[in-house]
Amino acid sequence: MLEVSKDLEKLPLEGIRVADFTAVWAGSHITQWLGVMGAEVIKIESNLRPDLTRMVFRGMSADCPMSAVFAVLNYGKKGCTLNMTLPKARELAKEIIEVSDVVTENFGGPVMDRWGLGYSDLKKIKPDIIMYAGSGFGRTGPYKELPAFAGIVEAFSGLCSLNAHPDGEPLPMATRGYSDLAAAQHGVFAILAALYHRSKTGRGQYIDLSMTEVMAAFLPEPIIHYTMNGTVQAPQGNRDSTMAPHGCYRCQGDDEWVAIAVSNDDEWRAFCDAIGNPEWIEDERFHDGLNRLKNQEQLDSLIQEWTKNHDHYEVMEILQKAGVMAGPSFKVEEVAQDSHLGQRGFFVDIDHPGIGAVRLAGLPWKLSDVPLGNYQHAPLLGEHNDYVFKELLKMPEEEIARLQEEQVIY
Amino acid sequence: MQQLPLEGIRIVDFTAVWAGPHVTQWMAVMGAEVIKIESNLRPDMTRSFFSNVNTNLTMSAEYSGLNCGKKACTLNMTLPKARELVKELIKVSDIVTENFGGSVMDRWELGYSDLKKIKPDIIMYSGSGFGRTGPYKEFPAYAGIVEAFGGLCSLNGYPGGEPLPMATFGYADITSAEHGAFAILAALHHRSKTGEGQYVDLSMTEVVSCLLYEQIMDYTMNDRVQGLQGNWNSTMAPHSCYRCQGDDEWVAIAVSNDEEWKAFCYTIGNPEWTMDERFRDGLNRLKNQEELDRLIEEWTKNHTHYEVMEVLQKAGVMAGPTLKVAEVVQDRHLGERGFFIDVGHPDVGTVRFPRLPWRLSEGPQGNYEQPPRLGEHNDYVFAELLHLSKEEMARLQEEQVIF
Amino acid sequence: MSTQALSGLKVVEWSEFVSGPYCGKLLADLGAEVIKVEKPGSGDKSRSYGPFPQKIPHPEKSGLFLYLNTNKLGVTLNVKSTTGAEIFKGLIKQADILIENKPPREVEELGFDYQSLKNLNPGLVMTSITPFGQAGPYRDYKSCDLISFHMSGMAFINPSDGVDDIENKAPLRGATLQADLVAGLNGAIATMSAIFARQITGLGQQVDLSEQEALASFMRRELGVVTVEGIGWTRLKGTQPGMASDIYQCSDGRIYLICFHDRTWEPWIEFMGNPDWATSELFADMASRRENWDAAKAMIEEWTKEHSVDEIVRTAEAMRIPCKPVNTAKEIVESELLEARDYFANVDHKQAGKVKFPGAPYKLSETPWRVEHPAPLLGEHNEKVYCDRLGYTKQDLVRMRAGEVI
Amino acid sequence: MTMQALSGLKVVEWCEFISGPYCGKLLADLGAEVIKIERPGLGDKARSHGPFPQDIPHPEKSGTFLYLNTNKLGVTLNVRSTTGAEIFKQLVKQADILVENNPPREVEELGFNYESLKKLNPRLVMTSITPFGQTGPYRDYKSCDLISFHVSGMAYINPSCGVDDIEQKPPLRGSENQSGLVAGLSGAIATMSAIFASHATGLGQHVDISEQEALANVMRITLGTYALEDVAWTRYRPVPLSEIYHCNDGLVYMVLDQDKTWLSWVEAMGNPEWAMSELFQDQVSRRENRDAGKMLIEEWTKEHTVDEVVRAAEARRIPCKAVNTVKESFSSELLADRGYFVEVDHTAAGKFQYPGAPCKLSLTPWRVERPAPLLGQHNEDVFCGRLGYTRQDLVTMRAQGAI
Repeated sequence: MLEVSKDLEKLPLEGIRVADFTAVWAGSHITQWLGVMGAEVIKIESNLRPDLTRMVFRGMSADCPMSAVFAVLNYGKKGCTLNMTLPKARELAKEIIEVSDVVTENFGGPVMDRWGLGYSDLKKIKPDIIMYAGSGFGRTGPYKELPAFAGIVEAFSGLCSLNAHPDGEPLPMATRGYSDLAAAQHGVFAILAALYHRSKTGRGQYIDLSMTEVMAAFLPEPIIHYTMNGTVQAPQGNRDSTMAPHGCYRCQGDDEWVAIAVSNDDEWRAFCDAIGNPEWIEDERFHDGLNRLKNQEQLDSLIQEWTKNHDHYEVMEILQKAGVMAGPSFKVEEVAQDSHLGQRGFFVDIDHPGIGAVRLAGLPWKLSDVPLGNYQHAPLLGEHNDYVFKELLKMPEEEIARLQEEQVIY
Repeated sequence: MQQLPLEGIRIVDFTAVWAGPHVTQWMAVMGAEVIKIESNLRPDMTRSFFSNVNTNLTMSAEYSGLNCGKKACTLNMTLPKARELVKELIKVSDIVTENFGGSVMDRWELGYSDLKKIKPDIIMYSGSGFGRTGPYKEFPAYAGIVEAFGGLCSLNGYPGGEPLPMATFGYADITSAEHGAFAILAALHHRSKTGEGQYVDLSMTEVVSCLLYEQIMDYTMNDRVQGLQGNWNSTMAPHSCYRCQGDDEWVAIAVSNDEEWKAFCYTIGNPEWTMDERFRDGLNRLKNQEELDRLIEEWTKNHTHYEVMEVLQKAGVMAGPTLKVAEVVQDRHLGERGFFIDVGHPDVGTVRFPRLPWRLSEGPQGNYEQPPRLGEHNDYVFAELLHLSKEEMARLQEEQVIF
Repeated sequence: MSTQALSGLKVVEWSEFVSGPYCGKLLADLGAEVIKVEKPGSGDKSRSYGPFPQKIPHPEKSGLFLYLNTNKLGVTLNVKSTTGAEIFKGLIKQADILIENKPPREVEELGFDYQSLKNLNPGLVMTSITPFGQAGPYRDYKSCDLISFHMSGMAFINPSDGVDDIENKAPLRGATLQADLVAGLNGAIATMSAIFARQITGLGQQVDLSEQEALASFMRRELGVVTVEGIGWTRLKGTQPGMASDIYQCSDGRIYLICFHDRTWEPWIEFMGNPDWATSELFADMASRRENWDAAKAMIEEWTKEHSVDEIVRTAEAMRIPCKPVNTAKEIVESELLEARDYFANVDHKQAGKVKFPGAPYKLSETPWRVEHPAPLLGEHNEKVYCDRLGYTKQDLVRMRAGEVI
Repeated sequence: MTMQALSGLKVVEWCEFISGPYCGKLLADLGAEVIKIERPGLGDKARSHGPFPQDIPHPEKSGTFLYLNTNKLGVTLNVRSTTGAEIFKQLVKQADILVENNPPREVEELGFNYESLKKLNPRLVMTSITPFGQTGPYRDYKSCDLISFHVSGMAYINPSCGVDDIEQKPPLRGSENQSGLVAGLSGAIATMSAIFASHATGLGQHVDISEQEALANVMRITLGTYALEDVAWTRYRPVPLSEIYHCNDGLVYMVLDQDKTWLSWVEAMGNPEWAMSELFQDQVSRRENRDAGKMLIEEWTKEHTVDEVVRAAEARRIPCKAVNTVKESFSSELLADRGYFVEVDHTAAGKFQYPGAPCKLSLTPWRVERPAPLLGQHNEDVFCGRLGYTRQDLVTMRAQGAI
């Protein structure tokens, strides 16, 4: 278990401040990356409009200060509350932006423009500002006003049509928010590129990210199949057009599964020997890749005859030792407990007010010479109002109190 | 399968010296009946070439090496009657071969157009130094001439040195002869399918150009004329010939990549060379190959050339002794493969000649009958083939037609 | 040519197939100079991997390769040969970033591990993208898209809904190549963060990225719920917390519709003409709707089956109810949206001809994404890089080719 | 397209670099259908071997490959993969001839030795061209042009003359690539002979060609001399006055080995006294006093231009030509007049002049039907068109590295 580093001194984005208007998944995940990398992220919410995900949970009583979803998407950030419906609040927001480097938003429409916080407005008050706008269909084009949820984008972009059992019906993707996270990460990369450009030229810019386009970028093969040959790829599920066996097989135990893929004849021979069926090597039906593909139904059922007598970890060990690709289809809790991920320190322990120590997924990479990153617990609503208004905007106590009364800071 | 591939094919063979007889040598060994046309006025000059053995017009080494398995008859082609007889002979033959220094056959009215009339499906082969058409068609040519003219000599020599004549007289002769033999076989194949004969015109100069395709392509592609490489190679080093223990003993060694280089260094007990900046990789070895060659010779000169081959080949490095002529004949590998065959010889009993360079998995390995003496098969040709009576043959001999 | 966001960054990409190359592509498309190192002969594995025009395999016509390698320089190099290793080091000395996705053991055996390379170039950022990362018990295990997807846990909870006899169905790998693409994307982010760290410290470092983790981190919500709330999570119906959203059959296709929340539920049942069932207690509030969502779905689908995708989507969107048709690649390519956004790139390639493929998913106002040049032919830039950059002669090239070094 | 001499012959060429491909080229250029099998990726080693236009290596622009593979169909196939082996066998089943030049042990390990293949196709003629043949102690040794040239014995007697301190110089590998070319040529002839044998028997057989023997065969005269006269040539043997002479603007090669040519040359030089001395009265004495003779002749030639010497000699029908580089021979009026060089237009490499036919067949001319294939250019024609695989199969096989 890795200790969370409180030492931000050498984090890559130290000194970068982000005024964060994003909420829910796609947005929050962006600023989470920036936060973990050392940027100071100021998440702007209000009691009128808290981040939805603060309420999205189940099993935990409504008075719990923190939902798991919010906790895992917002650590490493600071939180303040501004009632943006009020002109004064927007003034303050502008002041925050003036001392910031990046502004992020992912509203369902051109809300920022309505607030007078569009890129053209912000450029006036902070010429080198980098503004990021994430949306389902982009900030231009026919659907710019449409709200979007991950599932919608996944359906529209073609992902669902490929998330299906062979020749089966389109299915919603595993985790609600797959496209949210994919989009978020492309957004992070774009912001880093813009920051790098600014570090050389001093110029800021506007970043318009469309989730739909992110998903299209993630479907190069099917899309080029169509643009090249006009053919629409059928969903393959666990199958592959050039490899067989290539599937997920039931194992010993309750709903336990293992995935196995054989990419060439050498691996096939190793596989047959490893599972004690050397005679399959000579078997006409399976003796080369083409035949294995033709007879994969049969092949899969035969292989399952073997796997179902073994535990899925066992299968991985046996086959990997023989140089054959195999791995368990992990359940979520198995992922949380997997020794490999554990030893690599994929999970971080975060001490959470009101919950105590929770073990959350970190960010999926290790830097050799930099502390793990900023994993401060996700902010409570308005937790850092003092820091923001007193330290950052240098406002006197009285004024802050007044603004709280006026429900500007609210 | 006891039959030889070309059994039943008869060749009337006017060729002499090297380039020609080597063509029909291949055909004869493969089973064709080759009838060599000579005469006491014009014997195949190789019968008397630099021969220490005899000048009695029977057989020299030159001649023996190129005329196994052939038949020989004598006709004085200067006489019209002789040409008549030859035409008769051609009528019952499949192929006519010649390699005169000029258009002799035409003068004898035995050109392709004439022969077609008497034997429509005849296959006629003409071998010459510069081709039977073009400005030099009347020039005599020797291998050396063609090798010089074709550019071969300009590539045979030591780096920085001068063009040199090729090893063995007749390199261009024999490579041309083999191209000719192949062309004749192709023509035969065509005839066997279509019944059509044809004329084959081979130019030794053009054969040499085929053999120099790399330098020619380099010239046509890059306008570059390659210089002398000697034992070196533009992409490999070490790649040369090194002096060995003993008197004038040599071994050739070639290293084509870094793995072989490592194997080489370890095998000869100089592992440190693999670390040596000068030889670390192929490019550096090429840059420093003179020095490299010197160092390698320091090692080779303490070993026999066969030793060096065995040691290096065991390590997967290319190496082979520079065999002397005598060593070639005694080489155990060629011996075990049966490259040599003992041929009967009327003067010297049996002698050891090289076979043609291939083995067929089935059947006899070819016709290696002893080379014929001048006119040895006159009876067979004139009596059996042309059904001349004893009297007539006697008369023709008096008239020196058969002579 | 105006400068781009990442102009000036020198990248060496020693990577095959998808993960590393996608990382390199993200950098190259925004202006970094990426020199792609391919093995002589067959080159990048993706060259042997379709789609191909007319399904005729050709190393220069692989759609996947063409897409993943735009804007890169291509050289061939056998890094296992002594000369090749020399050249590789020469390239590393001049680079800011090395992207590699080779088996860790292989990299160490070649002596190209970070500890060795940083001696050559202390400023080097070395991004290693492998199935299971540089450490841990699975480090040397083999994997591919299928395995990584399943070992990330994504497959086990896939699909989230929509199959009746799901118990009898195997966990599902989603659309192909997701594991590789996600890994490449995360690699690009991590690489940039290391570049920023270098601006502070002046030193490079190794980025150790695991494909398994990259995908697993997409499940942060599920993982959070499991670790925080201790709730097991499966793909089995009904156990899904959070918002219900589903695919519905229409008269002429399918839609994806979210009408669970009060804000969308009311307008939706109004759109359906306030059928009696919808007004019943069973669906009065979110809590009860969640209890009876199967019933609700069935009823809704009865209605949607009577209507066309078009009319439903148009009206629903007018009511700001999240709803879109379930598209295939064909429809997305043809869609007015991406047309209007000018999203797809049409790239003319010497051998493959005009190919249409996805552009950048983000638009940067100051430094727009663009295709400077199509994917390189195998070894196309050998001369440019080896002669102009490293000072070898053409004759050296000929020799190195003969030695199958390049 | 008119019929060619070898039209209808189906050949599978599983070869790399020079020896096998030249054999295949000889067959293809005369109309045989040659399907060339290359390993996926790098393809034929010759593709990595220059010359390249502007010295920029490119697998489709190697002069060596372009020349050696005209008229062939090209497919890629990894015969080590199960699918690849399957396809290879299907191709062999449909073929008359298989030409291969792979290490014998490898061929056996793959199960593609003749004994196995003949079960698939009893009519198959399998021609194996390897450095040392299919049998004998050196069978598995590695070799290349340099090694083969030296172990054949050719190098030891090369050059035949022209170097003063020859004892100090190593034996000399001649112009490059000769070993492979001569071996390929012998292979083509032997292959055709096996085809004729199969006409009679209906059965194929295994043709075993050894590069070492193919070259040694070129020395058959030398070997004959040794066998018959016990004279073993060396590179510093005395030879008659047939050699290279310096002129004031270049070199000529002149043959003065016979009394006739000698006398007329003496006359050409204006009958100098020295030439009259008994030192040069006959062939034997001229050979003994070669060095003196050469020196004296050169005193004269050095006063004249190459042109003058050649004209003077040829006027007297003395064989004599300038020593050319490929540039001069390429540009010579002779080859132009014979229309020897052919321009070939290749999609990737563009237009270049290639060496043309080694010989002209009047009825079924040699010709370039198509340039050398691009790597895998005919995969679809052959695998789909001929063997009935689908395009999707091609995609799969490519992904699995089988093609």
